[in-house]
Amino acid sequence: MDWGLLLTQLMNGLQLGLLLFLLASGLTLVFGIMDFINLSHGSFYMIGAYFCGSIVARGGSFLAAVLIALIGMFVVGAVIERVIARRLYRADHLDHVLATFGLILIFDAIVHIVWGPSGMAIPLPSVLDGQVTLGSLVLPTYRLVIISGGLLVAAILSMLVTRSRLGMMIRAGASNRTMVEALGVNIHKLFLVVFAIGATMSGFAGMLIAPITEASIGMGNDIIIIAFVVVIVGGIGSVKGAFYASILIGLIDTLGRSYLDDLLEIFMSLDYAETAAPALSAMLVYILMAVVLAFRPQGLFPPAGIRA
Amino acid sequence: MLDLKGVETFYGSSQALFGMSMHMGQGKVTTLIGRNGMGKTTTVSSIMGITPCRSGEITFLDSRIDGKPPHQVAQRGIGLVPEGRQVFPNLSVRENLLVTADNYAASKSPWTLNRVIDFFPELQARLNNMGSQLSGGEQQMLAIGRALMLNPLLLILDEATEGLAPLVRQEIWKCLNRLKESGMTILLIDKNIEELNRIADYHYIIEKGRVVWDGTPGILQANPELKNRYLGI
Amino acid sequence: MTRPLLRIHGLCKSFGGIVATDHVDLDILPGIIHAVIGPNGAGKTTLIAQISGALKPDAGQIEFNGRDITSLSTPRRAQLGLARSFQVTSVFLPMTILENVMLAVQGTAGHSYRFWRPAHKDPEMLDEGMAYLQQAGLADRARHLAAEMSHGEQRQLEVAMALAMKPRLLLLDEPMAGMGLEESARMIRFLARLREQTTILLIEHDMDAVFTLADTLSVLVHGSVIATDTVQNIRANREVQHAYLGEEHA
Amino acid sequence: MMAWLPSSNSGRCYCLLLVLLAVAPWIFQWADQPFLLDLLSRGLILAIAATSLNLIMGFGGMVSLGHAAFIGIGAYCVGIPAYYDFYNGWFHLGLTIVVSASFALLAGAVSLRTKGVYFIMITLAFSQMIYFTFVSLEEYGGDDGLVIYLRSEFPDFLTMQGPVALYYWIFATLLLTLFLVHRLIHAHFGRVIVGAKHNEQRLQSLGFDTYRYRLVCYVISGVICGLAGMLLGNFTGFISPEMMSWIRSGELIFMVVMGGSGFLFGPLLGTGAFVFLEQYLPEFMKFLNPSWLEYWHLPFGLLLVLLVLFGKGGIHGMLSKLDSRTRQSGP
Amino acid sequence: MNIKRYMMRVVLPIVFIALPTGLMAADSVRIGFVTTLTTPAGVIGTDMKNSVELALEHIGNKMGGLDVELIIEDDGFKPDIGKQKTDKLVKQDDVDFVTGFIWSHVLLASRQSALDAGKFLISANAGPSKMAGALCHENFFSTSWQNDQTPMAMGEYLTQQGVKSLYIMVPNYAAGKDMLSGTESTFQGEVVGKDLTKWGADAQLDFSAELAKAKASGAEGLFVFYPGKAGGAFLRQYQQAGLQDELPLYSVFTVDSISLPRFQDAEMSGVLGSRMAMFWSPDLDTPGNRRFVSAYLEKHGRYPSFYGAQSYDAIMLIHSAVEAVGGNLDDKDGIRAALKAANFESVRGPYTYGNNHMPIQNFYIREVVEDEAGRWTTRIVDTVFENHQDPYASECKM
Repeated sequence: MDWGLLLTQLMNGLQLGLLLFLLASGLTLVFGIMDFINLSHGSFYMIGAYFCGSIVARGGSFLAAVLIALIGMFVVGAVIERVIARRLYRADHLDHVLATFGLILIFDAIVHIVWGPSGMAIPLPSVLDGQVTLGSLVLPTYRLVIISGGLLVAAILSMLVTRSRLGMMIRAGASNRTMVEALGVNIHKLFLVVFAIGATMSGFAGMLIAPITEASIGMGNDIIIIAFVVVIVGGIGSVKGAFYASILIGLIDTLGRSYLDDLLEIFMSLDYAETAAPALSAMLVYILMAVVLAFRPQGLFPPAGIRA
Repeated sequence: MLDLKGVETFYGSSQALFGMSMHMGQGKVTTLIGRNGMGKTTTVSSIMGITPCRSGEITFLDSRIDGKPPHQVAQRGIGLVPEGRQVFPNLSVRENLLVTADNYAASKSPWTLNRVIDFFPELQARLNNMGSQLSGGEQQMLAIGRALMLNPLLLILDEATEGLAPLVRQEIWKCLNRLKESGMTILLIDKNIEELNRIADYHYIIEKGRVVWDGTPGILQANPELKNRYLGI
Repeated sequence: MTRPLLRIHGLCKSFGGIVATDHVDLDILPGIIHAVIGPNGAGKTTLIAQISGALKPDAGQIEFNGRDITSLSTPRRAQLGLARSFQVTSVFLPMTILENVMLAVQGTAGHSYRFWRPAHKDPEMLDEGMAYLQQAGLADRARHLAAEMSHGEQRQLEVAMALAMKPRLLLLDEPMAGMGLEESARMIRFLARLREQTTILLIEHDMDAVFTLADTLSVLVHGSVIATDTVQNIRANREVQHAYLGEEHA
Repeated sequence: MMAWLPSSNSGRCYCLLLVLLAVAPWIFQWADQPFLLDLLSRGLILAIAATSLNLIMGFGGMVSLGHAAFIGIGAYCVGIPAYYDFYNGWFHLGLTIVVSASFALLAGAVSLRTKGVYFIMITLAFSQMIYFTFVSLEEYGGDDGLVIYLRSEFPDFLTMQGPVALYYWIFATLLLTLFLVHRLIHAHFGRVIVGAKHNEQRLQSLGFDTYRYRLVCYVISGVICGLAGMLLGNFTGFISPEMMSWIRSGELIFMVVMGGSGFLFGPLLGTGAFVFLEQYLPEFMKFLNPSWLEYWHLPFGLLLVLLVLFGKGGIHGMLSKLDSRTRQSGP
Repeated sequence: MNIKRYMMRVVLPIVFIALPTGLMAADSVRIGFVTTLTTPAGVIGTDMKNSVELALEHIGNKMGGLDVELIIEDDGFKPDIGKQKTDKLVKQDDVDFVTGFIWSHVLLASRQSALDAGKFLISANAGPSKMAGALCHENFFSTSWQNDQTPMAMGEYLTQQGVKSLYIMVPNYAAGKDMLSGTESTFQGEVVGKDLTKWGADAQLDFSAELAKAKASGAEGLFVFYPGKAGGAFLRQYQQAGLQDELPLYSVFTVDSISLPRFQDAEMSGVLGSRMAMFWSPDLDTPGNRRFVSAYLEKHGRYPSFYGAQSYDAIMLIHSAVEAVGGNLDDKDGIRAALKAANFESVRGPYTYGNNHMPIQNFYIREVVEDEAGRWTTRIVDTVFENHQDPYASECKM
C-alpha cells in the first residue's frame, strides 16, 4: 500500500468534504429553520465564483476579490429572500421545488447574458499557485488553502452558531419558532439574515473552487444534489450533522474513486472491475443515503428539540 | 393597562373565543380561571398575536395591539411564560436567558443575568445545562426568568404551576409574590384557587370562550358554589 | 364479576426524562362508559395513543378481549374492534361527510384491494354509512364536504366514523374539545345514546359531560391512576379535589 | 362531490380535448403538419408518465424524484431485446411490466418506510443507482445509448409501425391510463390512497395497513410509467441513460404540478404546456430577436416562478377559477 | 355559450403552432443546424454558430443561385430534444440538409428522423463508431472525424516518441471509452493505470484523487480527454499539482481555441507546450483555412476552434454540392455524388471520403504556443498520419 498516496487522497476527500459543507450548512439551516427547499442554493455557488472572477479580472487581488464578493453575496441572498423566498415559506415543498428550479434557469440565463457562455478562469496569485512539499508528499498549495479556508469558515460558523446571540436565535428558532417570536424577535429579520448567510457561504464555496474548476454556467446545479444528500444524511437543520456528513461523503466519494477498482479486482476480472468501479463509485453516495434513510430516517445527527 | 373588548378567535373553522372582554390594571395581579379547554390559553395567544383574533379590540397602554405580529407585541412590553414552559431544549440555561433579552421599555433598573440568578438561585448551578435537562420546576423558573429578561411591563403566566411537585409549586408562588411586591403587573392562569386567592387582585372566570364571572378574591372565597360550578368536580 | 374488555397492566412510557405514563393499571368493563379525567399533562392522550397502538409502551401490557395486543400495529388493533377519535379533529376534509363514514365502514370490511368498482356506488357501504350519519344527526348533509362543516359537526363526524367501525371499545379523546355550549349538549345526547351499542373509554375535560355520561371515573395525575370509582365517590374524594383545585399544604 | 374531478364546465372542456386528440392525426394531415403529430406523440407519452406520477404524488402524497427511472426501465425493456434482434411486442410489453413492477416493489418497499422530504431523497437515490448502472452497461451503449432499429412487432391490427399507428397506441394507452387512474381513485383502494395522503394516522386507526396499500399503488404507478418508457423507446428509436436522470424526474414533477397535482387531467395539461413551451419558447425568442435563442431559459424560469407565486393549483386551478368566474357572471 | 370560449382556448394555440410554416420562402436552400446553445456546453454551440454564419457570409448567402435559409435549433444537450428538433426541421421546415450535432447520442437519436425522410445528414462534430460502421448511410457525411482516429494518432505519436508507460484519464462515457480504446490500439508501451471519471449531469470536475494516483504510478506520460469545461478544470489542477515537469501531458479535444483565451487570462502557463493530436490547426496553411481563420479572428477577436472549423466546412461542403447540381435540389443523386467528391476548399486542405463517408485525412500533433500578437494558440509540430482512414470503414456495407 502506498501510504503517501492514501494520505493525499484523504486530503482530497477532506477538501471535497469542506466544500460540500460550505454549501450544505446554508442549505440545512434554511431547510431546518424556514422549512424551505432551495434548489437554487447552488446558483449562489455559481454567482460567488463569477463575482470573484470579475473582480480579479478588473485587477483586484484574489483576497480582496473574495472579501468584496462575500459582501456582494450577502446582498444577493438578502434580496432573493426579501423578494422571492419569503413569499414561498408558507407554500408546500413541491412549490418550493418548482419555483427554485425556475430561479436556477433565471440565474443561469442572467449569467449567460452578463458573462457570456464560455465560463471564466480565475488566476491565482503565484504564492498560491505552487506546491508545498511535506516530506515525500507534494501537495498543491491552493488545496491547502481550500482546506484551511473551509476549516476556518466551519470554525467561524460553529462559533457563530454556538456562541453568538444570533446563533442562539437560530438554534432557538429551529426548535420553537413561535416562542422566539413571542419573546420579541422579528422572525422575518432572522430569516433574512440566515438566508443571506447561507447564500454567502455557498458563494464562498464557489469562490474557493473556481480557481480550480473555473466558473461556469450551471456549476452549482451539479453539486446541489450531493449537497442535499449531505443535508439528509446529516439531519435536516443540523450544522454539526452537515459537517460530519460532508466530510464523510467527501471521503467516501474520493476514496471510492481511488480504491474501488483495486478492491473489485479481488472479486472479479480486471476488465469487469474497470467498468463496474466507476459506476459503483458514482453510486456510493446514494447507496449511503438510502442506507441511512432506511435505518435512521432522521439522519445521523438530527438537531435536538426539532419537532417533527 | 390591558383591555380586551369582544375578542373572537378561531382555529380554522372552530371558534375558541366568543367575545372575551376583560380589563387589567397597572401593578395588579389579574387571573384567568376556568376548566381546561375553556379558552384561557387562546386568550393569551390572542393577546400575543400568536393566534390573531378575528374581531374585537385589544389595547395595551392606550394603543391597539390586535393585528400586530407577536414580536411587536412582546416589544411593547409583554413577557410571556407559556403553558408547558417551552424553554428552548437545545439551548443552555444561560443561552435561554440571553437569547431574547432586551430592554424594550427602557427600564432604569433592568433585569440582568445576575439579577435573574439572584431571583432564582436554583438556576445558578444549572447555567450550563441544556434546557431539556432541567426538572419541571427549574424549567418554570427559567421560563419566568427568560420573560423577565425582556424587562416587560406586563408578565403573562399560563399555567404557572401545572405539573409541578407540591414543594416546587410553593417555590413558584413565593417568586410570584415577590414579583408582585416589586410592582409587576401580572396576568396569571392557574388551577390552584387557594393560592390564586392569596395573590390576586381580581379574578375572571371563563367558560366556553367567554367571561362568566368576574370579581375580587374575597367574593370568590365567599361563594364556594361558584368554585364548584365552574371549576370543581 | 364480568371479565374486563380492556385490561391495562403496569403500562409505562417516558419521553426523554419526562414520565408520561407511570405504571398505569386500568380495567375497562364491557358495556359501560368509563371516563378518564386529569389535569393537563397528566398523560391522558399518551395513554390513548398506547391503547390504540400509535405509541409503543416502554413496559407493561395491554389486553383486549382476552388477547395480548401490546405488540400489534394500529390497523390490527382497529380490526379487532378498537376504534378511536382524535383530540385534534382529523376527519378527511376534502371528502364528503358520507365518504368519510364510508371509509370507516370500509376499514372494517376486510381488505380494500378492490381497484375497479367505484366505492361510492357500493350499495351496502352506502346504506351502512347513511345509517351512522343518521345516528349522528348528520344525514341531511351527507353530500357536503367535510371542510364545509362547523367544528362541532366535524367532532360529531369523528365519533360517527369511530362508530362505523362497529367497535367493541370506543376510545374518545376529548370529543367535546373546542365546542360551544349548544354543540356540547348535542354531543352529550349523541354519546348517551351510544351506551347500548358499545363500550366507551372517554377522556374529557368538560365535567358536565363527564358527570352526565360516565358510569365509572378514573383520575389520572402525573401519569398514574390515583383513583377509580363511581362518579359520586370520586366527587367526594379529597385527593382528587387536591389534584384539581390545588392542595392547601401538601 | 368528488373534489378531484373537474367541475362540469371544464369537464366538458376536457372531453372536447380528448375528442380533439382522437382526431388529431387527421387534422394534422389535413393541415400538412406531420411534425405536430411527432410533438403530440412525445407529449402524450410524457403525459402517461406524468399521470402515473400523479397517481402516487397528487392522489397519494408520495413525491417521487426518481420516477424517470421507470421510463428508462421501460425503454431498455424494448432496447435490450431489440439489441439481440428480438422484436416481439408482447414480449417487450410483458418484460416491461415484470421488470418495472419488480423494481417498484423493491425500491418502494424500502422507500415507503420514509415520508415527505426523506421519501423524495430516497427515491432519488434509487433512480441514481439505476442511472449509473445503465451508464456502466457498455454492452448496451453505456452513456451513448442504444439505437432501436425497428419498433416492437404486434399483430397487424395492433401494429405500431408508422407515425399514425404509433400515435394511436400512445393515445389508447393514455386513455386507458386516465380511465384506470379514474376508476382506481374512486374504488375502495383509491379511497385508502387518497385518505392516507391527508391523514395517514387516522386511516391506520380505521384499520388500514397504509404501508401495504401505498406499496401496491407505487407498483401500479411504476408499471404505468414503465409502459410510457416502452412507448418512448419505440417512438424515439433511441434510448440512453439520460432519459432517467434526476433532471427528467424533476421535469415530470413540474409537469404534474404545472397542470394541477391531484387532478385527473392535471398531468395532461401540464405536459402539454411543458412540451409546448420547450418547443415554441425558443422559437418565440428567435422570432423576437435571432440572437436571443440561447436565452429562452430566462422567460421559462420566470414563468415557473410566477406560476408558483400567483397560479395556485396549476393550470387546472386557473381554469377552474375562470370556470367559477364565468359561472358567476354568466346567465 | 361558454363552449365557444373554450373552443377558442383550444383552437387558438393550434393556429399559433401552424403559423411558422406559412412564413417560409419557397425557393431557397434550407439548412437545419442542430447544436447546443443552452447549458454549460452552449459555448461550443456558439462557436459553431459563429463559423456557420461566417461561411454563409463568405458565399454571399447563395448556393447555386438560391438564397440560403439557415434554421438553428438548440438540442439542450438531450438526445430526445435533438430528435424532436430534427423532426421539426425535417417535417415542418422541410429542410434539405440537417447538420451540426456536437454529441454522439444526439446524433444517434436524430439519425433516423433525418435519413428516413431522405434528407442529407452531415455531422459537424460527432463521429460515433456505429455511424462509421454498421449504421453508415448513403446520405450521411461527416466533416469532422471518427472518434477513434484522433486518439489513434496520439497513441502512434507516443510510440514514435518512445514513451514507455502511460497513465490515462477519460470521462466515463462512450466517447471517453472510444478515446481510451483508440489510444490503446496504437500505443505500444505499457498503460500503467487508467481512470474513468464520472460524467453527465453531475460530472466530476475535481481530479485531485486521480492526479495523485497518476503521479504515484510513475508513468512517463499522461493522456487525457476532457472536452468542454472539464478541460479547463483538468488543466488547472494538472498545473497546480505541479505535474508539468514530471508527467508530460498529451491530450485530445481538451485544449481548444475556446478555452485557450481563458487559460491565458488565468495565466495558466502550464498549458504552454502541451501537445495534442488533431486533424486541423489554425496555423494550417491552406487557402480555405487562411480565409476562415483571419475572418474569424477579425470578427470575434480570437481564434476559431476545431468545432468551428468543422462547421465552416459543413456549409462549404453543402455549398459545393448545391453548386454542382446548379441549384437543382431535387437531384439527390447529383448532390450525393458531389458531397462524396468533397470538391471544395476545406480548411484542412483537400481530403477524400471513404466508403463510409468519413473523411480520409491527415492527423497532426500540435503544440500550444504564443503567436506574434501574444495570443495563445496551437501550432502544428508534426504529422502523424497521412490520409488516415478510420478502422470501422470495413464494417460499412457501402
